[in-house]
Amino acid sequence: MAKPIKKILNDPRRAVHEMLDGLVLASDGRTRRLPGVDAIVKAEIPEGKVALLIGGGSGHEPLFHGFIGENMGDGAACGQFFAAPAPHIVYEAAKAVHRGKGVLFLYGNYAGDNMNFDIGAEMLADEGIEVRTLRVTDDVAAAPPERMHDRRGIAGDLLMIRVAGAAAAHLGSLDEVERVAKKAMAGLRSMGVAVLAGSIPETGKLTFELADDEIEIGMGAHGEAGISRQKLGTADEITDQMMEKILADLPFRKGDEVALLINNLGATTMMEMLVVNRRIRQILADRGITVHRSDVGTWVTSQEMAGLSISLMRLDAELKHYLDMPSRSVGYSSLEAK
Amino acid sequence: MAKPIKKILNDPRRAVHEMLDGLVLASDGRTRRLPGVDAIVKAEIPEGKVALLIGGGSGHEPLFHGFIGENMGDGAACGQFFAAPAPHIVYEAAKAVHRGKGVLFLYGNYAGDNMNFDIGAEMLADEGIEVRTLRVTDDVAAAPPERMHDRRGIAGDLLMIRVAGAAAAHLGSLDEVERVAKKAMAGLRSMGVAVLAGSIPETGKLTFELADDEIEIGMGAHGEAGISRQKLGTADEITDQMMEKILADLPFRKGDEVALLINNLGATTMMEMLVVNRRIRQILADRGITVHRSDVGTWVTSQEMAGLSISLMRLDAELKHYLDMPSRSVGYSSLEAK
Amino acid sequence: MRVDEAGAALMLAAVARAVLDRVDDLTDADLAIGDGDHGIGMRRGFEAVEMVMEAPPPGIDGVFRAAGMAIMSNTGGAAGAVFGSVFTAGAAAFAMQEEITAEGFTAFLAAAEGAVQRRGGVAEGAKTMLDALAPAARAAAGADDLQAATAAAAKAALAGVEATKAMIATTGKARSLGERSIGHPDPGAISMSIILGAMRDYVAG
Amino acid sequence: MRVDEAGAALMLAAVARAVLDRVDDLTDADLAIGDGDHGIGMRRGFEAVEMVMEAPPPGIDGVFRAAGMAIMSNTGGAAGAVFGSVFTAGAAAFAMQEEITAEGFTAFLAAAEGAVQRRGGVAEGAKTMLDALAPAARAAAGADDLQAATAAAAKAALAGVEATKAMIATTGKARSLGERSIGHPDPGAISMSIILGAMRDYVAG
Ligand SMILES: Nc1ncnc2c1ncn2[C@@H]1O[C@H](COP(=O)(O)OP(=O)(O)O)[C@@H](O)[C@H]1O
Ligand SMILES: Nc1ncnc2c1ncn2[C@@H]1O[C@H](COP(=O)(O)OP(=O)(O)O)[C@@H](O)[C@H]1O
Ligand SMILES: [Mg+2]
Ligand SMILES: [Mg+2]
Ligand SMILES: [Mg+2]
Ligand SMILES: [Mg+2]
Repeated sequence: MAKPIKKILNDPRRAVHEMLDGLVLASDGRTRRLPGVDAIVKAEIPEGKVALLIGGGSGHEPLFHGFIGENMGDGAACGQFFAAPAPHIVYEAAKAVHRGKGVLFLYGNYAGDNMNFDIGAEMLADEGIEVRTLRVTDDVAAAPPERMHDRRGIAGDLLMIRVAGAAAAHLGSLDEVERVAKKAMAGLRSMGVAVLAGSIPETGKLTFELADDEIEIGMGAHGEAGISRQKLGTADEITDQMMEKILADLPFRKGDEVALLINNLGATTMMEMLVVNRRIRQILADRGITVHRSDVGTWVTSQEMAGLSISLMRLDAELKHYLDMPSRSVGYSSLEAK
Repeated sequence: MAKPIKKILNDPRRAVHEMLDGLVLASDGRTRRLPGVDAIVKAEIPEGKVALLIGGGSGHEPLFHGFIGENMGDGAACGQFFAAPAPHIVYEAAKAVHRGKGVLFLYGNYAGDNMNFDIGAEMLADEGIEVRTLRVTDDVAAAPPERMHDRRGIAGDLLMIRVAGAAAAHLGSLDEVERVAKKAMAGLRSMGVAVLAGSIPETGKLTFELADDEIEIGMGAHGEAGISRQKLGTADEITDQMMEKILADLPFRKGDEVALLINNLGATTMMEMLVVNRRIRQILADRGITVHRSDVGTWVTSQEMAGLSISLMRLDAELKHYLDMPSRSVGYSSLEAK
Repeated sequence: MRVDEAGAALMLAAVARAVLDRVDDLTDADLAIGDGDHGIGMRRGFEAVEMVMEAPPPGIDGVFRAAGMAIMSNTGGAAGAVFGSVFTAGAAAFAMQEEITAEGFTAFLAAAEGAVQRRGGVAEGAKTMLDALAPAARAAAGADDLQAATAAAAKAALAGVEATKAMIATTGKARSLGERSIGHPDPGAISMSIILGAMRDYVAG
Repeated sequence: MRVDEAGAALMLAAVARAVLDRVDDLTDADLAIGDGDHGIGMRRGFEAVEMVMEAPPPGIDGVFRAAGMAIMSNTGGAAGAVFGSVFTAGAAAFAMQEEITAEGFTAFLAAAEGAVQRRGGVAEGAKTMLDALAPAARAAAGADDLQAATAAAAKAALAGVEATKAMIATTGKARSLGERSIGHPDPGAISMSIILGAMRDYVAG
């Protein structure tokens, strides 16, 4: 494609390193970087706390490293762009956040992440550190419900990190944190729509091609194929189509209470997300589904990809309790009581 | 330019209306819309509170209507895309937020905004409602220091809304709120750089043209001309050039404490902002300037324009006090203690 | 043509249609030196004028004031304030008048000019619609009849548009361009000349 | 050519250069059905291999293990884990060996295949590098000498790459494409065949 990739960067091969340095500086003392390893950890983690380790490929900022903080991740193992972190990064990050109560690994379900985090977990097991793994599989476009283990993790990551982060900060055992996180995952469904492609800085190539009047419903966070390539259409048509698929999948039912997340894949305007939100709310109201709380913003991106995703998480009293806790981090809510 | 404008919208002429509906829904009860008027106001405003009215043209989301909430604006008067709100919107919004202690108008310094807000203020004066006006003039690229009144308001709007919002929530008189806001404005300087153009939904036309290897330093939030159109260059070079200009303008001096804001003009990745942050911190450290707190995110945009801006606000103990208060809104920090 | 109360409404409806016909040109002119929204802003304003003129309030001044309010409330931006003021402030010139005379029309332009100047805080030469409006007001003064007055005003406004090409903008969005604004006409000046041209055409019948 | 401890390091340096020469092809193959990062990932991994081979640790198994660790720590993604495993797990086949024999090479491929299968959790036919590695392991078995073994392996791997074109991906980023992945070769399989081709060329001298 002819479009040149114009980015404000120095050497693209050093972009992840420089970005992580910039992130730690932006955290104003709330995070630190592990020396010589692409991992970000919380500056202060109390003894006896269950640790939450998140991570994955870079290029989805503010995910993951931007979500280290109060009631969020304790540490993030960071890979290069769109590439799972190597096992030693996982291992070092986990060691750095472990406080004697075990570590929950929480990350998106991709072959590369699964393998690298698993190798890291085996290295930790050799040292007697207990690790549990929860893979985010919220993308309903990736596979039918009976092949849940083939589903990708997309924007639902944020809700999972918030629930698991708050649970890990307040519950005393890895068992309990895992139980809460699994329950959250069981009720989480997402789907995206892509309008324009993003690129990886080092290759400078767009990761897919879309005609000038085309969109792709269900496209994955790295440009993986979705379920329908079609003409642009109106916001209401697109929203209806996505909501239909998301709601039918769990399925969400009358009386359900949900957390709603509308996520910018990168270059989409907030205006578009708000127009979509308006339609989502009409649909949910029609179906008797209540929104307990909502987030509309830029959380899980795919570089300069344009498009958005919709996530719904079914809540019960316990999940609401954790989701209502104030999560704070550079990428989610920079506010910190000074 | 050939690039088609692909946006997820219904009728572009109704986009502002639908967006405002979507925003109120996203606020989960914390804001409401004035019936029949494009204005958003906080759901609950206590009697006897000094009111803060913000506003301007739409298309810069989450500014302005996304910044209505605790320790932020009490109301926002919203225009169409890139067009100041009509006087009756200003008037109605001000009436809706007034609680007997007067209203501070805070908005960006543009001829259209100035005239429309002034007409609104005159209508309010006729009814005995006291209005003070503070125009944000943070863009150092817009005019030399001796023509401060010719400077545009850009991303510094966010810092001003946070300081003035917190002051208006905690100080008892319009005089005092105005004094604090003026002090904040006196120490605020910003500048942007544009990499790709944005468009207005209804015209579908890019607001300026840049060659594939060109950027414009100092470009305004609506595509107004900056101070230098040049080849792309590295992040460090661009940052050095912008910081040179910003620092020299006030000037910021050794020993100063500042708030730092790195703002996404729309389609730029957080990676780029963090790489720039790394360089900014080096420069500030070299000059002996301390960062009290920082925000890196998408606050004041220009539709899908790519690029970023840097803002610095010089702080004293009083300004720190207000800036450290937790601002909460759909667009800034969606967290609300439930 | 004699322009009475009903005629005033027909005239302003014709003005609205003339502006609406040129929306794309106004957009392009504003894209060149401003932010590209002048055309759609004027469309919002003058679509509202068109509607109001279907059931206008009484009095020529009422007709003009209603047009001004419609522009002021629907256009937004700098144009909404200045073109709104042209009609709301200018309307006073027609108070108690049965028809629009050359003197009334001249007084309308003079009042409009004063209002814009006060509101916008700039003089002629700043590359605004004032550079079409002010020469038009001068040209209309002393004309024998309404036809001559509107013709002179429209002609002067068009010349004013031409003159804005040589000016450096010192207000509005174009100000940032400085010397680079030279060579382009001011979008608001174009609008002003469209408005006066449509008045001339209506009066000419 | 006889491949001793020093030769093993030279061979893996040659492998690294071969991979680095093909980075753009790997990127393009991954752009077609994956996320477009396979080329740059392999570059990170095999640049590290090149460096390590300048001062390799003792023993042929040490050389291979060091290569595997370099790949595992620097590549990232699925490729880092599977190609890392090829060398770290395969290295055991060379323990206590003075030179790489046909048997040793065959045992290396078998061990690599087993490790990848365990780690990746997929069998042949899923459109992965295993579809180049597994046929290569079978083809090398029973060869008379190292030259024949590497030649047979490289040939089988290349045929495996061809065969992946007809497969539907059931793992990795390409899985989402389903039937639309047909017609494209698997990027990791291409890498595997480049690696084995470079080994054959090195052994052929
Ligand atoms: N201070 C001013 N006084 C008079 N007219 C002005 C002033 N500023 C701008 N204008 C007029 O407004 C026009 C721009 O209108 P428009 O594009 O609708 O508004 P905006 O500049 O807010 O985008 C300019 O071409 C100019 O004629
Ligand atoms: N489960 C798996 N088992 C074996 N190999 C795999 C598996 N998943 C992916 N691969 C291999 O990895 C290659 C992709 O590598 P790469 O692009 O570097 O990683 P990623 O898929 O994480 O972007 C695929 O072409 C395939 O050969
Ligand atoms: Mg990848
Ligand atoms: Mg405008
Ligand atoms: Mg304009
Ligand atoms: Mg890949």
